[in-house]
Amino acid sequence: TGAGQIEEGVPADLDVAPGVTDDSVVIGAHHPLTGPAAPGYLSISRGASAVFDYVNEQGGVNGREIDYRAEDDAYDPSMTIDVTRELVIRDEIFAMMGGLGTPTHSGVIDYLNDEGVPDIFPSSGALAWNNTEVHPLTYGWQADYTKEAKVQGEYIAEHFPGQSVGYLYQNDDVGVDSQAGLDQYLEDEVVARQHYESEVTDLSAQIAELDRAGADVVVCSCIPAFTAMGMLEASRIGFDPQWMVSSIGGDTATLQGLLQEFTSDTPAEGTPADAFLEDTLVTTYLPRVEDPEDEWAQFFIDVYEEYGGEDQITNTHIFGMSQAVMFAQALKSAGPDLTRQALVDALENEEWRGPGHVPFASSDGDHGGHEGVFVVQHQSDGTQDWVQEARVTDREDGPIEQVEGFDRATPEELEFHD
Amino acid sequence: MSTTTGQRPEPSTEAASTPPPSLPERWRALPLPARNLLGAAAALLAVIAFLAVTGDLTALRLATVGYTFLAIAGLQLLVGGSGQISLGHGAFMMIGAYSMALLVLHLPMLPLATNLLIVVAVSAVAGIAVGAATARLHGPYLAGATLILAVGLPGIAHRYHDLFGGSNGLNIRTVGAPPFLDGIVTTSEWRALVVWFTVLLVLAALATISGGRLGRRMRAIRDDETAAAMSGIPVGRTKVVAFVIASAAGGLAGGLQAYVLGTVTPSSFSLVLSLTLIAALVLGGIGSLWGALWAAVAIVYLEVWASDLAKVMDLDHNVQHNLPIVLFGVVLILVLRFWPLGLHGGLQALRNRIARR
Amino acid sequence: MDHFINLTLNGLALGAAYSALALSLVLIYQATRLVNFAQPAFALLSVYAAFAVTQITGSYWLGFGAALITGMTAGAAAERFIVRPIARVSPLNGVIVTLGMLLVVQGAVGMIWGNEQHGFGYAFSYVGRFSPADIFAVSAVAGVALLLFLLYRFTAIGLRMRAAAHHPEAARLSGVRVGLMLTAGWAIASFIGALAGMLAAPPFLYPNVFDIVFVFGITAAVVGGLDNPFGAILGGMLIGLGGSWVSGYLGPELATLSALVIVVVVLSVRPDGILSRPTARKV
Amino acid sequence: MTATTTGELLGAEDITVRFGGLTALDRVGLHVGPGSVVGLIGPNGAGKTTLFNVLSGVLRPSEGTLTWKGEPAVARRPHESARAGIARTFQGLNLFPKLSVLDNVVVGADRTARGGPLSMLTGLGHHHSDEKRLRARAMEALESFGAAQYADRLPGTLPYGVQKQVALARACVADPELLLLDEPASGLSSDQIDALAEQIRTFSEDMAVVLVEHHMDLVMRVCDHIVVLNFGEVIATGTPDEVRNDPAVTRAYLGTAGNGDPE
Amino acid sequence: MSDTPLLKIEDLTAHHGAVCALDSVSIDVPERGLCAVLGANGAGKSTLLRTLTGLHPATSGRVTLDGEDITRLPAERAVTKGLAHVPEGGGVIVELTVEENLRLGGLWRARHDPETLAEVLDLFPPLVERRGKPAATLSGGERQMLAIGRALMARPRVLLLDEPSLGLAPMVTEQIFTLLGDLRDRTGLTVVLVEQNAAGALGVTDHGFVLNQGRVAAEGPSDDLLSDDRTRHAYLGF
Ligand SMILES: Nc1ncnc2c1ncn2[C@@H]1O[C@H](COP(=O)(O)OP(=O)(O)OP(=O)(O)O)[C@@H](O)[C@H]1O
Ligand SMILES: Nc1ncnc2c1ncn2[C@@H]1O[C@H](COP(=O)(O)OP(=O)(O)OP(=O)(O)O)[C@@H](O)[C@H]1O
Ligand SMILES: [Mg+2]
Ligand SMILES: [Mg+2]
Repeated sequence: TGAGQIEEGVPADLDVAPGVTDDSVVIGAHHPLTGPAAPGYLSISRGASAVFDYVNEQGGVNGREIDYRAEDDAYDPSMTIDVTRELVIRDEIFAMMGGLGTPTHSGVIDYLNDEGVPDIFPSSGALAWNNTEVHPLTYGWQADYTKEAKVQGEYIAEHFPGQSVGYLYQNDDVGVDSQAGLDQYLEDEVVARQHYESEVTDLSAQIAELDRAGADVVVCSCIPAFTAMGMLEASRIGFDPQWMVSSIGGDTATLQGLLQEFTSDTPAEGTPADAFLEDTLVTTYLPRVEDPEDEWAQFFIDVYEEYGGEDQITNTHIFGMSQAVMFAQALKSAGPDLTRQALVDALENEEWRGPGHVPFASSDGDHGGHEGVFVVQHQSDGTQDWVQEARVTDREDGPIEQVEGFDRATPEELEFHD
Repeated sequence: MSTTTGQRPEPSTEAASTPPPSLPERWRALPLPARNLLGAAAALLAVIAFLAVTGDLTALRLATVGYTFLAIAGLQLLVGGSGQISLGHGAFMMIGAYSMALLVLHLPMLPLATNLLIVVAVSAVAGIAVGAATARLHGPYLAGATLILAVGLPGIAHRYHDLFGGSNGLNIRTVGAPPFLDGIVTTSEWRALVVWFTVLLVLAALATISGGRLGRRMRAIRDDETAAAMSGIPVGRTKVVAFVIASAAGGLAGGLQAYVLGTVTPSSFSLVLSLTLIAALVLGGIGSLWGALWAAVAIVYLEVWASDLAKVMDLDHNVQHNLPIVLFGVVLILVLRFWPLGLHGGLQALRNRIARR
Repeated sequence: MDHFINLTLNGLALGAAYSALALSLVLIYQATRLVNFAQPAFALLSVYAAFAVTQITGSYWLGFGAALITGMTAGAAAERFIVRPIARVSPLNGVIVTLGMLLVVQGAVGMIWGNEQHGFGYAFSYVGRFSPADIFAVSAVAGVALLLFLLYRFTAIGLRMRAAAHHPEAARLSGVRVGLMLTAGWAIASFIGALAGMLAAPPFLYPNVFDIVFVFGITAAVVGGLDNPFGAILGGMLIGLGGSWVSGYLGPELATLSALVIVVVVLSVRPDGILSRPTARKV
Repeated sequence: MTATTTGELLGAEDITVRFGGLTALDRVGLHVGPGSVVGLIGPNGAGKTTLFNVLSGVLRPSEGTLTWKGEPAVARRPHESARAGIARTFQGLNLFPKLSVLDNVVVGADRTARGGPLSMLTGLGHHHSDEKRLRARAMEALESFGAAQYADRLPGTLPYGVQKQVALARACVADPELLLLDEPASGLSSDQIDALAEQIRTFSEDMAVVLVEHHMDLVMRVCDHIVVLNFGEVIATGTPDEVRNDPAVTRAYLGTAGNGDPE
Repeated sequence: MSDTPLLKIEDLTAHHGAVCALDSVSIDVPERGLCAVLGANGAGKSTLLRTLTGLHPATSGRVTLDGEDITRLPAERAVTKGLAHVPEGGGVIVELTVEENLRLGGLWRARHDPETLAEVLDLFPPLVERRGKPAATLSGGERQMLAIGRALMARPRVLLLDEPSLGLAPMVTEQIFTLLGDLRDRTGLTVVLVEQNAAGALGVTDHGFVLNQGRVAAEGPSDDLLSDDRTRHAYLGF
């Protein structure tokens, strides 16, 4: 028989509860905690960890403390496989929560599904996660890149009609999926498409080309470091476009921290950090630290203050914290007789009411996670204005619709701990 | 696996020595390949026994040790044998891994053995190209050129996104254990067996090469190119052959890795991998295939043990995450400081000291 | 044409950083015959020291000084206490132990300052196509190369250092304190390494910030010829320019490949780098 | 010169080698017949080693022709020369420092192995018998050069004189047709030099020898024919007696020590 | 010997691993002495010189120079005490130019010493044209000249020569031997000469020591050794 000819396997038994005792439940995750990819992603597991500590402090979920184990895979897929196996076989995790990265998570998604380990909320916006036929136990989290890009494209087309647009994107599925959405609205306005490789930390050629092509608006489908680098590079050559940044790179708090450190205390005649970010548009679906009016944002800031590390909370922390809250919520709904089947049932039937600002899909053959995004604009004083309410769409060429009647619960209302 | 590649003048100390004096003699009288194959068969039995008493997680790690061992053994022949220092061995693993993945994806009907043979052929061809381009280079120049090879090659995977899948790479699924073994061995155990069978077979070949005439030619070139040439050894060709053997072994190791892990991405074949391979080689002990084995074990298990240790110690996040890296570095420094011939040399010295008591 | 000029200027600016690292490698190589993988480690340590000092004192230049001193001390200490006893056994062991130090320092930096990114500024304004910061980088590198060239070629101490590196025994018989010279060589080279780090780190600082820059640095040193500081600069500029042009015209994913191509082309014509001397007589 | 081109083993004509501005060899000719012992002498830096390098293929001459058994051989690389039957020792010995003494000599015998590339790669075919034979042969050579008891040592730990014997054994073990000896007697004591003279005479029964040497008594004793180089040019050739009495040679090279031993 | 020796070696013992290469060697070298150390291959001659300058550690015993104990003096200090050593095979630094090699020899004394440099170059004309060339390009004999020249650049009180005639043309050897006598007479140089060429060495020295398996097997005025058939046959082989 050929090495690549596989028969269908038998579905795994879900009426089991490994890692669950009367007073604890073990869950795992893989994150880059060291190595070149660690900066920028490290905060996610820190945030999640803080929320779980908070939850445990409140008495846990259905009487069980959550034992959250985030393992380091250094963003190397071969290590992801090793740590995932270790989590599943040795630590006997009940579920995987928030495994990070497309290349990394792709390597274990089959394994997790084969072994019957619920694969909840992978931290990546790849379209691949939402494929209930092949991966029934995988539940997506992030608004997928195409949906997000469609909203961005529509916004730009509406608010900057006739202006030239340039794309700056990471050369992987982020770039591919984003362009698929953007092009639906901006195809004719695009004057430059520039990409970067995350291994090469230099954007000078790309920004110079965007400038030369005369892009008035630059859509940046980048991770935070490259967003910041792009902005610095642009200011270096006196290029001042309207920036539109996706949620993955739109952690303005992180960006501001970076730019602050960059400009302070140097002889370089600097621009204040807020000036770099001024007017920048960001699409996102989660609460933001810049929005302390928001109950969830306030809640997260308080929790991190109490249970987090020394570092300053950013929107990346909130990413992990929101995951943790929603996971805990599902666990709560699964009831005291916890099995994997119970968790899956809870996910399929859950009525999601936040912390995200958009509806969340985890049922009916749609495991797409957050279904849309809203748009904020960074102000020179460091605050952010909502410039467009949340909108949802599909990942094909369907219409974009305003979110109606999404009833968001407050942290007190939401039942995610005892 | 019992042959060492020089360094010490006495080239072989057989591991299994038994009291009746005729037995070692008869053993020695066997041709080299026969001895090495018998050794490999014995080692395979040991692996099977080990698999029988351990679980699935160990099976995966054992498979990892297996292909890493193979990659380092190839490097051993190149660096320890012919004296060419390559910092780009990961590049060949990458070539092998991608070949494997592409074969499984596009020609799923080919059996695994065929795939492995093709992988060897492809990486050997790559080895010829690289070896021929670098045959005139010495020392740090060769090191620099191979280093940039390891860093540059992933660029191709990004460039030809459609074929190689860009930074997300390729995911493959391969068949597990044959039906008649259902319920006896798990998929992981089966994979580990396939890996070790292949690795030991190739290792027997490598041991034969390095213990025989070709190995001696390489060591002569390593020591003095001109004198080697004046003994009738074609220097350039032999260096290329060393490169080809090493790259074929590296490529095969990569192919096995793809088979075991089912995923191939550029970020698995980073600079760090190439540097780790050569560092581990020296750590294990240059000049001996045993050294390659210790090196592989060290690569796989140091990391695991260190992160377990870090977890037990309940440290600050930053400290905990970075502890494995620091520990690997510290072990490397300490071993080289006190056992200049690496773990193998150190273990041998220990054994000698115990034997003398 | 405009695009070409842009790319060229970018390439030169990048090249300055590569040159600086290449220079520090060449210097260590001249002083010890070792390719020093710990170079980025010392650079990293130095730059983090600068970061810390700048945060405390608020002065960039105090940080700058701290970086240079840290680099120098770290290099000297590493040579004296770690590398010397090991490299004596075999040069390859010496190279590998520098790799070990790189791991230790990267990890230690992560332990102390975390693996998160920090912003890290330039010495002078970075604004402009060839900005004051770039000019500073290029002139600092060129000036240092010249000084060191003079030191190595024309002074007694330079002669001692080279003798110690090439043939310790003969050097000792001529009264050269070999150990001291090796330590001095490492101190100087790590000083340059720290300088290179300060030039190459911005805008961001994190434990792996020098990985790729360092690879390009080695490549540059090899292309230029490990025995010649000017070779390091030439090599750095070639790699910088090549990378920038390829990146701009063909795509950034090929930037590293362009360095590979440069290495292969140059070394196949001149196996010991562009500015190397004729190869030594063997018999 | 043994100018008979017929039956000549090695012929070099008009060999010129330049290093930058320096002409190390200037239209030098050398002819070696089978079984003859040719001495090549001259002051330090005269170009003797350089000529050896040309003859053995280590160095490509800037100009000139080389023939081997009447065939042109100018672009031959060192291993090709070796396979054709030229062996040499080096002024700096160039033993393989990390190979045992025995292995050093086995490498020298490598070209007598019968197995091809495939046997080397797989260890099959002639490999096993080759290995046994090469070792036996190397051991024999070591014995005949009196170094058998050092077979397992590393060359660096041996006294210089023993190392020289190992180097000789490595060169002779494969029965070359032409043996190029670069200062084999330097560092040897007088009785060792006597023994060496004996050895060279034995060699010349089976092979031709070209000898570069500063020990005049040895040269005068064993050579049939002598070529004298000075500043890259041949300044005299002839029998030992002719050369010894050539005033140009005395002036350029021998000095008062001209009449034999430096004693 | 009448007056107190300049270089006094007492019971010097040294090992290479388990091999005892020097076994209680005692040798006195008077000021202005020209002294030959002879012996078969492996007798320990090179080890003796290397132990004197500290390149090889002494296991036991004592070496004094002009009354000062230099047994454990590090090798780099030897030259500052006036001890210059031309090691076996020369030890030329092939990566440096000829002139740099020479300058290196004189570095410990003064920055610039054009006179000595000129003298040395005078002695070895082949080196003059090659001053600026890397020493790697030199022929074997030229390298040996360079090594001796470098030692002379140090203007030593005691010159230790390990087989200086290695690879040198007979005329040059003769010239160097003559030079040693000259220097002794002009500058008061003391010489320890290790040679295989026993007859030649005894011809120019005034005292000789014969080593055999690490021990002093015979010693005496050079002329006596030359004419003593028993020692000659037993140890010197001519
Ligand atoms: N690669 C080279 N580059 C420059 N000059 C060289 C090179 N090789 C040899 N020479 C010069 O050519 C001349 C001849 O050198 P060669 O080694 O042939 O001398 P030789 O006759 O063997 O002398 P010796 O008796 O001292 O060994 C010498 O002056 C040497 O400096
Ligand atoms: N590095 C070493 N390791 C082991 N043994 C050594 C080493 N160097 C020298 N020996 C041994 O020490 C003894 C003395 O050697 P040494 O070199 O001093 O002799 P020598 O008299 O100079 O001989 P030669 O005339 O050949 O130069 C010899 O038996 C030699 O084998
Ligand atoms: Mg010569
Ligand atoms: Mg000696």
